[in-house]
Amino acid sequence: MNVLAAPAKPAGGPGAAEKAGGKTLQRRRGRTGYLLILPGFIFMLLFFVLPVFSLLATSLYTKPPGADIGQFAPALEFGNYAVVLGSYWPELLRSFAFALVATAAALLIGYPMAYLVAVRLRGRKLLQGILLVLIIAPFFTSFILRTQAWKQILADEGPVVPVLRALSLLPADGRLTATAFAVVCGLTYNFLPFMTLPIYANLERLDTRLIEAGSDLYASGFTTFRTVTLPLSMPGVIAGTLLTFIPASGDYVNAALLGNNRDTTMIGQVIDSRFFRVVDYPGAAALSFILMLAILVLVTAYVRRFGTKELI
Amino acid sequence: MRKTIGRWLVPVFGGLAFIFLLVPIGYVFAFSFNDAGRTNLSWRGFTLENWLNPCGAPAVCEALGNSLQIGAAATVMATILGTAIAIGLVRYRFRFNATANMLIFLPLATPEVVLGASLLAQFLNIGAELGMGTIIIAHTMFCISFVVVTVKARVASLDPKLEEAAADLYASPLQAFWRVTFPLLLPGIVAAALLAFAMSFDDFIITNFNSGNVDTFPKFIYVAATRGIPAQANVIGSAMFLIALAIVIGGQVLSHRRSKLLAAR
Amino acid sequence: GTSGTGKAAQDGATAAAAEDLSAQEKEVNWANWTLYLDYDEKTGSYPSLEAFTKATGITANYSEDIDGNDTYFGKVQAQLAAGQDIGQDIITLTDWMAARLIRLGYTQELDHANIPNAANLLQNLQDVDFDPGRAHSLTWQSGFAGIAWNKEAVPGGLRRVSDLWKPELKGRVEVLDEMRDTMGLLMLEDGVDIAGSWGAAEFDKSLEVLTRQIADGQIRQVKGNSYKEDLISGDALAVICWSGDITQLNFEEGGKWEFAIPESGCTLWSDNLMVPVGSPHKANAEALMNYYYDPVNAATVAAYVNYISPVQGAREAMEKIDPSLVDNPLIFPSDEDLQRAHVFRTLSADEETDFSGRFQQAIGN
Amino acid sequence: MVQDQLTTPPGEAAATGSTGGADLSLVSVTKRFTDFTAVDGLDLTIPAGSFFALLGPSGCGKTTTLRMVAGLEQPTSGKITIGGRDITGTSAHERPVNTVFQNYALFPHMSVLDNVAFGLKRRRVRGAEEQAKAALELVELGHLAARRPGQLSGGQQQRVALARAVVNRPAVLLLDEPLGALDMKLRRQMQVELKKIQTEVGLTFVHVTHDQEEAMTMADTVAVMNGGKVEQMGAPRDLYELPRTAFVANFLGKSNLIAGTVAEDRGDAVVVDAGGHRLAVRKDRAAVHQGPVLVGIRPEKLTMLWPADAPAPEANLLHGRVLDTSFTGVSTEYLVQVPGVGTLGVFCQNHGQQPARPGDDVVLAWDTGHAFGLGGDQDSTAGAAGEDGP
Amino acid sequence: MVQDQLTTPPGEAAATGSTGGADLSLVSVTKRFTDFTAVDGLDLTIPAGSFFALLGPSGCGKTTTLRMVAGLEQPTSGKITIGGRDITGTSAHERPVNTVFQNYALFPHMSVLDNVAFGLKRRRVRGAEEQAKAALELVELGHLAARRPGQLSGGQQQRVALARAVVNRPAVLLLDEPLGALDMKLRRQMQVELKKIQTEVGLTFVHVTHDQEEAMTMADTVAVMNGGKVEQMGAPRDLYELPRTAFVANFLGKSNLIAGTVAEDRGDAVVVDAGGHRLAVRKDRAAVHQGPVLVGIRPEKLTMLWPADAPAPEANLLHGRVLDTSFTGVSTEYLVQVPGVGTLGVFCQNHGQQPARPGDDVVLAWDTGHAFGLGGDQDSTAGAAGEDGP
Ligand SMILES: Nc1ncnc2c1ncn2[C@@H]1O[C@H](COP(=O)(O)OP(=O)(O)OP(=O)(O)O)[C@@H](O)[C@H]1O
Ligand SMILES: Nc1ncnc2c1ncn2[C@@H]1O[C@H](COP(=O)(O)OP(=O)(O)OP(=O)(O)O)[C@@H](O)[C@H]1O
Ligand SMILES: NCCCCNCCCN
Ligand SMILES: [Mg+2]
Ligand SMILES: [Mg+2]
Repeated sequence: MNVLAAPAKPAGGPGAAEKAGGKTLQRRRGRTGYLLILPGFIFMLLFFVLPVFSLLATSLYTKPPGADIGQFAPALEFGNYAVVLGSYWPELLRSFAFALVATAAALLIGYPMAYLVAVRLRGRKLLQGILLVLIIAPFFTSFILRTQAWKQILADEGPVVPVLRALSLLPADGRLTATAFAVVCGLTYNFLPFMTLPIYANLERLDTRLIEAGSDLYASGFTTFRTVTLPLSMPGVIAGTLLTFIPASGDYVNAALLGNNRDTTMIGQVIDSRFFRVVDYPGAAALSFILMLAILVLVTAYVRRFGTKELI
Repeated sequence: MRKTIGRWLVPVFGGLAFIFLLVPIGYVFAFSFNDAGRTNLSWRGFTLENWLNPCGAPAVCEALGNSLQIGAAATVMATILGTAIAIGLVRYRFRFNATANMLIFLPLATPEVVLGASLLAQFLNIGAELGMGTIIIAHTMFCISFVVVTVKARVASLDPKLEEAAADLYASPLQAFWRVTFPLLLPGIVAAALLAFAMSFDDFIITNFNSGNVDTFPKFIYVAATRGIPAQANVIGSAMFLIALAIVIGGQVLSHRRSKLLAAR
Repeated sequence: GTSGTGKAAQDGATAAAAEDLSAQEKEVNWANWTLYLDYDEKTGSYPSLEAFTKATGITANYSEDIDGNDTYFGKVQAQLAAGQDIGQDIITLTDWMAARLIRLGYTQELDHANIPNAANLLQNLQDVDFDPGRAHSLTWQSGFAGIAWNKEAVPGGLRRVSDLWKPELKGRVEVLDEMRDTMGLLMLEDGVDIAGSWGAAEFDKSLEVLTRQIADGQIRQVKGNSYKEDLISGDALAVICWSGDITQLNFEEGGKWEFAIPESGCTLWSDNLMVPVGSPHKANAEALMNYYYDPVNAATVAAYVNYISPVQGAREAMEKIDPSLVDNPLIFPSDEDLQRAHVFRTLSADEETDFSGRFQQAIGN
Repeated sequence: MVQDQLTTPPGEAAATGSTGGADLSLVSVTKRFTDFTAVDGLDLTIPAGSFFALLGPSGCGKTTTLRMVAGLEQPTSGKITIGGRDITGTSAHERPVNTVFQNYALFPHMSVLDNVAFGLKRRRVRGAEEQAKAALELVELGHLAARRPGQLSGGQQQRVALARAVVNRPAVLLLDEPLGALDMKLRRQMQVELKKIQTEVGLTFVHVTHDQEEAMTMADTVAVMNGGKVEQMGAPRDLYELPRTAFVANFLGKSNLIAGTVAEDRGDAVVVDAGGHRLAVRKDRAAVHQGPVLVGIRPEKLTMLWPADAPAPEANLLHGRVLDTSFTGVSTEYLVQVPGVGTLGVFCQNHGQQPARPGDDVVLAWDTGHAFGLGGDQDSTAGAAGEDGP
Repeated sequence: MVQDQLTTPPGEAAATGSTGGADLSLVSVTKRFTDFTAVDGLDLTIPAGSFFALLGPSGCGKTTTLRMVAGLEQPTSGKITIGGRDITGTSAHERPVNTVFQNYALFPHMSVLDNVAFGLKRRRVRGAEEQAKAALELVELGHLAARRPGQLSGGQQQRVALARAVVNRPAVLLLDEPLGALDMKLRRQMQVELKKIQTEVGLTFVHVTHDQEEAMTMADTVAVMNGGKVEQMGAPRDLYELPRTAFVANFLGKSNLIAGTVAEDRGDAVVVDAGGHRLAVRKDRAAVHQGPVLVGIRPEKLTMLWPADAPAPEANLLHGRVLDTSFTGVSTEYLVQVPGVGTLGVFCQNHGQQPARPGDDVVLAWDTGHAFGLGGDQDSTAGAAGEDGP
């Protein structure tokens, strides 16, 4: 399974690779190309680009004096941005902080999983297949059911907290749910497949002979990992971190189910409540836009820094 | 000594990661056998009742049915549109190549709340009735990018010489596509479709914005979580997991067997 | 943009209601709060509803979709504004929210000819300012918001709202995301007459208490009706909650909790049945309302949910159903209790936006 | 669309091996890529039924030429005809041409049999399976018909690719370095089979290769390409014995090219002065008869003698000293330093003679009839090993 | 961990080219995979500073042997020592051994310079960059230090791989078919450079190749492996001139092996009767002196004469008829059918003689000193072309 495979460049074998790479990979011009991409792009235009523009328009609306709940007038009220940013920058920062920690945790957990399946179990097709399915199959249990299960497992009266308390790993009145810790755990857990799959897809094509070359050149196991395996799997790592970080920073379900109302509120929750509870469409739209721009800026900087144009 | 640690570190750590991944699913599975009341929070005794009567909480099955329909429709649409884009982008040159790639990447870089909210704004603007249709459109939209990314990798690794060989062997462009290109892309397309279905089936946030009064399985559970998730939801969650597992493992075993048989001949 | 919603809302008032298909489609869909209708755990069904179906031939689909007024409004607002069918023929929302819906034209006008029993509506509920003549709404139940606690964990019980801030309850307290109830109780504790003419200053003072308790981690979460789940799981030991819920919980989960009206008083509210604008089953909805305005049926519900019935004659009917409940102060509150119960004053649209915005921000939304 | 002859049942043709190919001709064909002319006004006529080899350094335009014939690339200008019919504008699947690709390009998702039957089925030939089976038997792979290409060895894959092309009885069969990836042993074996099939089936083969020995042993006609043009074309032995340019002399085998100036005209020969040595070249073997000239002589045509055994000083006799020797089994290669001329290579078949050692003084002699003369204005290393190297 | 000598500054060593290698020896090394014995009780001693070539058909265990020396595979039993020190149990990164992998295995994410400096940096050698630069100069790639491997040609990559290994001054340098993927021209060129580097640097080279000519021109010692065992080992010329088994005779170049029975003992030679022909073999060149025997004679050692020119009937003279000829440039190969004996191959260097044609009757003669005798119980085609084919 080649899920989320970010195409890796061939490692540059001699002759053969050059030949394959030369004129044969030339791209054609022509009508067929347009016919192929047009339907999809029209769809994306209608249901992604246009909506984003209407969101942009909405974010500049004003509430005319005396208007009732949910009634706004088209305008160019850039002040909306200042207002929501002024009130909600902490949630924005927190979202990024949580997403960052969750991404790091998912990387720490997902990389060994991917490595185990892709490299250590190479050649053992059946076992590889089963483990790969186990990585995606949680999607079918429903994200919320699993999060709810975590909530129960980590509840104050659940199986884990009393044990931790007894072991003094948690203070007597300590708890796991309704904490930032729980929210980050939930994010880590729920986006783990998005981290693992691209790394797997990359490591699967890792030429293990390069690892051997590393050890042949006096690099110990860990050094080989650090200097050879990891750098080579960077495209996968970058794809994985992006696919984890982006949805995690916009998520609100984990914070809603596993968080409290104090130090776990994420920007997604705010956007949701601005839309649905406060019925402040311009504010919600402005916040959405700020979130999108912030992510784009972060992602661009990140991709520039670690270089990979595979995804974009 | 250090070598042994190194040898075992990855399997042990990776194994723990898998356990982490599976614990809540185990919990869901276990509580599908709970003799639950209106809430399914505490263990009240073992029963098979929920499994024998999975539609005992009728809304669950209805929501599941919706989710399956939506998943199927969105998967088909996203897979067709996305595969076409992937082939087009890899094999053809366009003047606006960079823009096209950006257009595929942007939805991936947009948080779900934003996608959901903007699409909702759009639907309201054009007065579309929220329901199955709008959910399917929304799901198709966010699945396309994943399909493109997945299939693109496959197309890129496909040797264009094979298509040339087909043309050389009297296959018209259409025949070359169906007989050579498509079957070779199929594993990538299947993987993409599987992923698309999984993501559609599991989506809550975007769905919540655009679903109107149609319940999907995740949405049902999110709402039910406020009043008590019926044990039947656990049954369905577990069953879906097991079915997905069985299908893919079954496929794996079959192809494994077949390749063994072929090799043996 | 989303102005469409606003525009549609304005048009909505004049927009023709959906065509009534009640005659062909013998069904009615009803969205309600959890713990708000008699429930038989053994069969998993709602007995009074089944009786309704038997009596009228109309199938009732009951869903406990409403966790809070704001969340539910958010969920359906867009469709209501567009005049679309939200899949519900009756929705059950609190006075102030009912006021908003009616004002925005999101509801259909009731045909009282179809609801002869509406005459049984208690006198003091008949002419409310948000719906003169009850053209769009009928009260479902009324109740108090007070405090409740887990009897094992808090053996001494709680008497005042400020008892919730005891150190031993740290992190185990939950309050409602319903601004009027949570803020109402806090303001009452601060000595404000919530029905009277208070202003932003008073609101802010109590909001600060809330903010501090959330910030200190005293309050675990701010929730809608789903606080019920946390009481059961044990995550919450003390809550601001709605009166009847606790009785039902005790009935279903074994007597662990106790409800009280705080010393400084409690809020009094009513929830109202309304037919949303896109509903194609208005006549069926009216039949259902009529059914529950029959005093006997009203008493049957009240006997289970333990909320204040708005139906004249329910008390008499209760005598026959369960005489022990005739004196239940939650169902038939004493004058003394009613004295301590206050209705949160009506807010102007601007106040509404302002206060609710700040409340949401305080509770971390 | 497809030529008539393609629809004659190939089964019979295979049995009789007599369909034969068709004349392929390219008339001033040019292919320009954006900024590069890969093929430059190429004229080429390949008679029906012949085995034609196209040789040339990497990048000289061999593949491009083949791709234009196959219809996978359109010429920028010029005309391509097969059996007299202009096919320039037609697309690949309409041409009576098949290709055996360098990497075989077998369809990995089909069985070997389906691969071979592919072309027949596209043309809706009846009995495709049977013909495909027969073609597999021809390449002795009948027993592997059910396998996937991935389960075959390189040599087997090559034969499948061949069968897949041959089964269609194309007018012209193009082979683009199909043996390039094989090790030498397998390669020699494949050469034999390829030649056998060509003889049996009698198609027109156009074979691109980097391997001169391969070209020379297999082909009826060899063309040496350089920079998008044909430098020389003819029977292998003619090209080898009498190259017309330094490039061909160096590219096809090794040559010692000695620069000099024509000093004397002897009527049927010229005598060249090279660093004081006098070398005779027959006029019919010399491209120029005056001025600067390159005298060429193949290493195997040189006889190495001990000075004592050398004949009296005369033309075609060079005294030198052995610099290096290397034993390759069949023969030994000597590098001999000749003052005033440079280093010459000499091959001596290992017949048991006493080998010379580095430092030994030797005399090199050759028959005048073996030398050849080239225009002296050329780079004497053109086409030599390393010229197109890294 | 790493041997002392590895820490002597390689910069100096490179300048003087005098560090030298270390004796590598394998003592009854066996490697069994689950169900297959890839290397079977191998004994091998490779003297320090020598260029050792390991030859053998595909799958005979060459790579496995090298991998065990490098520490990438653990032997099932047996011992490996370098310079007398047992390294059997140590892991790859602790061994004073470097490998030039067949596919080069260059790190694609590092510059050429970083690739070359990798090993030095791992051992925290000071001045790693400078040494790496020097090594790159050695392979004449100094100007490409900043490139990525993907931007190099195959030949350049090969040289980087070589520099990356050589720069570490390993006791032993393993080369696993590093030239396998190159075309012949480039290959010959690389061979020269490889040999030059080995001579300059003086390490112990163990070179695995499929190409006998390569092995013979480059190595001091050649070992021919077959089925996990060494069949014969020695100087290239010795192995070629006097193979001890049919396998070696066929695998190293071509051989005509004629089956017969010893008919007569002449003291210093035996006379073999083969299909009625009498063939003499010197006793010191015969593995057996009685009973069934294979008489071997290399194609280039055969002289082909017109019957008229043949000497009087005597031993070592066979009459036959030419079946086929093929011109390869330098020489022509004839297949001659000899009644009672079979088909023999003959190479004739193209000296300008009148070539025989198929159908001509010819006489083959050879010097008794060139024939060799092998035990007659062997398969005379063992190791011949095609034996390990598809
Ligand atoms: N699509 C293209 N665009 C630009 N230049 C091209 C293209 N295809 C081929 N070329 C150039 O045309 C020249 C001829 O290429 P061609 O493939 O025909 O060479 P070749 O003789 O087959 O070489 P080789 O022996 O290496 O296969 C080369 O210099 C190549 O770089
Ligand atoms: N991991 C393994 N498991 C089982 N068998 C193996 C393994 N590695 C190698 N073999 C077998 O061991 C034998 C020797 O393999 P090896 O790679 O050493 O051959 P080689 O001489 O290098 O061949 P080549 O010239 O083709 O590279 C082969 O038959 C191979 O199939
Ligand atoms: N369980 C039924 C609770 C009903 C609560 N209604 C909301 C009142 C808000 N003031
Ligand atoms: Mg080519
Ligand atoms: Mg090998």
